[in-house]
Amino acid sequence: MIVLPLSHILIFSLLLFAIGLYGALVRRNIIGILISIELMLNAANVNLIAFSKYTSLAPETGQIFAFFVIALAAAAAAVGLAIVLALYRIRKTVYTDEVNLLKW
Amino acid sequence: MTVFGWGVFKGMMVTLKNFLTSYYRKPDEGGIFTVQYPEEREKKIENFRNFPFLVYDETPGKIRCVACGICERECPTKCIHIEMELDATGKPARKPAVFDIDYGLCMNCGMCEEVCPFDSIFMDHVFEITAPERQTGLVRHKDALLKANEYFQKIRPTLASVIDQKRKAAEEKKKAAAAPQPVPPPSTGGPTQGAV
Amino acid sequence: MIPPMLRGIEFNVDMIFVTAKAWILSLLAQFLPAWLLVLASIVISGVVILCLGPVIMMYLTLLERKLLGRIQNRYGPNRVGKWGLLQPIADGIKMFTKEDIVPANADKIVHLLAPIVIVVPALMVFLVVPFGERMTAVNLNIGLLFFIAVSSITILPIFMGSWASRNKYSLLGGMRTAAQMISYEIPMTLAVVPAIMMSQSLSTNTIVLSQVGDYDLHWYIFTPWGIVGFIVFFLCATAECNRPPFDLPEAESELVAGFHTEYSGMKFALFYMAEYMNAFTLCAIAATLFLGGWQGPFLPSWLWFFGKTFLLICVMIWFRGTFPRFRVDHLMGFAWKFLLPLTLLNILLTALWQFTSNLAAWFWSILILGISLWTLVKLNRTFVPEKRHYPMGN
Amino acid sequence: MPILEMAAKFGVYAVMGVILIFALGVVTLRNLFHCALCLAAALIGIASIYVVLQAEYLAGVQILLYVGAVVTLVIFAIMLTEHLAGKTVRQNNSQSPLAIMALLGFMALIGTVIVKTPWPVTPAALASKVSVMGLGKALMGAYVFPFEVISILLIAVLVGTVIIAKKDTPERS
Repeated sequence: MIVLPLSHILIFSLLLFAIGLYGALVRRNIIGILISIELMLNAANVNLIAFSKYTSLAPETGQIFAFFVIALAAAAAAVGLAIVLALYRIRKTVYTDEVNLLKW
Repeated sequence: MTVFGWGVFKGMMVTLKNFLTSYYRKPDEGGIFTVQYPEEREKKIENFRNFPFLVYDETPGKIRCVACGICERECPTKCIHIEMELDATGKPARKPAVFDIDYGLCMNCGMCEEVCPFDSIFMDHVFEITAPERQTGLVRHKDALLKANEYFQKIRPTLASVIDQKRKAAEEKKKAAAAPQPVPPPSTGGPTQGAV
Repeated sequence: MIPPMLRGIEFNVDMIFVTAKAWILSLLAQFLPAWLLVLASIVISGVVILCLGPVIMMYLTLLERKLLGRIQNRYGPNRVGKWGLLQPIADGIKMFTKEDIVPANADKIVHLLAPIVIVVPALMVFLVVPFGERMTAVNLNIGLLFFIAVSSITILPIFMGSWASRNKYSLLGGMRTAAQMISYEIPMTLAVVPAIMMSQSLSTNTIVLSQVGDYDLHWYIFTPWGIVGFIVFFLCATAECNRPPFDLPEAESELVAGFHTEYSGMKFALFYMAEYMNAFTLCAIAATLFLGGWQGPFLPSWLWFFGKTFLLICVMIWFRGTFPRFRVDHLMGFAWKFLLPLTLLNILLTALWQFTSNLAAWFWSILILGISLWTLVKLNRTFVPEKRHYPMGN
Repeated sequence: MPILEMAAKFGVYAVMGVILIFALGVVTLRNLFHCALCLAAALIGIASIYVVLQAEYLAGVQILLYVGAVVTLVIFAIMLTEHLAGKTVRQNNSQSPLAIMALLGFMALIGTVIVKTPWPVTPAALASKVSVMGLGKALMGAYVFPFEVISILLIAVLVGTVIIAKKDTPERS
């Protein structure tokens, strides 16, 4: 049974979150942004599980929260990509800075 | 009322029946009729035709072919090449000097056998023919094509017997025509003389 | 003196492989430190699976060609080896020596990665399959979830293969395969739920153990929900490994070879191997879930397991010999509009089955099943376009 | 078996490193398809981290849902929108240096918080094992309300996605 110090896992998830955030801020392609958001959500999940494992709260809470996060992330990805498809059909582009007019 | 899935079930039963019967049924009533070629051989069918060959009666010298060239003209793939033999005086000797068939080109159609008026060329049963080189290796010259009448009777008994009777009858008729009038001068028999 | 590993295992044919492994471990125990022994046992199981997988795949191809031949009234391959037994080895050599063509503007890395990534899940699934009593490679208590999760990964390499070969046919094939596999994965997962509900656990071993009973009448297939679950699971299994009648994505007549059009030689062999190993593991899991895994009266347990799986594989081959191919919309319609509602109803049936007595349960469950099948068939009445009349007369 | 322990711990750190590399790949690669594949690899890595933290059930769900479904969805979207023209397009907009600096500050802040605070790690919690049965009971017991709300939300999302993405062909008469 491998026991890691809690702070190591938290740093790992922080790094993961930072990479995801960097991707969301910097990327021009909408699908790229969506993927980075998935990464950020996963970093949050790792945190949830780490805390539920190490601290003495009811152990299942972390995992159940993680389930809901996964379900919501899937829902968000589905709607996000539907919007991207609709946008691509109308504007033939998926790059954020080309879609800056409020009315088209 | 079509029960859902009934067609599927019937289809499966057909293949299952076919699968099971293939083990014990005999070849001709629904079983497996595959012939394992090199080990087992298909039973010989008389009229199976493959590359042509020339027939001679007793000795290779008495070849039936008179080099008339009809088969050469009729051959669709033009794979027969004949040259008439000239005797000492330069007159055609009604014998082929050169008779080549390019087995590489021949498509076993059997036209030469049908058009030959002198029953001298027939289709063989030998089909396993190989040659080291494609263009020239498969050309058969006269001596390779010649086969005895006995061989012809062996591979195609019915046809051979019909032809032999016909030739024997022609033989008697010619002998009868020639024998009773020894008196008249031989010149009248000139044109039929070549019909042998 | 029996070495510690061997104590507690009765020596009979059933335990032959378990004793073999324990004996090897006891041999190694003399000169290996304790912790290395743990690794050694993992390595042994791993090596067995790594050998078992490809060998099973090779002889599945031969079995398929033999049975198909017999269905179509001809012998299968019988030239190489006694009854064609060396044919798979000949195929293997052919596959290795064939030239490995990579299309010009293909995406080199992903083109290379796709076959590798498709074989890994195919092999990983072997971990969870219970080959016999105490012969599961890894006794995970989330065995079935591991199986479903790993078999859902196979969609990715199919995308990689089709996208990387930059070829319209493979892209079309890839999209169709992915759509088919996703839409058949859901009924398959839901068809598994009744077995989990009844055996109260996800681990494949406990599922098999919960089907123990006198005269083996306790197999799950001998219950109304078991029959429906088994049929749905088996149909989805054939669809999941792209075998006819659901083999539209790699239909030779339409899409050349679907997503593995641009593959040749060793890479194509890997795709081919992954497909057959998927077929084997899906049949094995179907046998475990519904046909009582290694349960059986006299023969050793692993013989029962391989017999049942062999039987299911023959049924898959039988499908191939019988059925024409599904059309795309029928394929999808069948999964979403027929199998999915059926499995949901099946879960309801198992729930009710648990609480009522045996006899009455049979009666009303068959009643419900009959009504639901009838309504589903009515709902799925295929849309028949009105008769087209030609102006020039027919 | 101390060696096994130490080797396993080293293995976990290695896996974490690999995940971070794949995550960087997701963010920086030019070809979007490669990004999606790196995402899949990172997610499988994270599933293995869950196994290390003894959340096997969640690892299975993560692989099934994320790698099986969400990444496939993303790849479908990429295939439908990415025209194969290989035009080299600037992947990142101009604010990347600014973003990096902001991120470094953010990481430094959170990092110090993580390292400094004494987390209430109790050995009892480490020993407690979450069984799948326990999860089921909790989901059906204390968390049954969010469970139902999530299912309603997912159905709403299902319908919404189809309507947004459906090509609005003019209704045939």
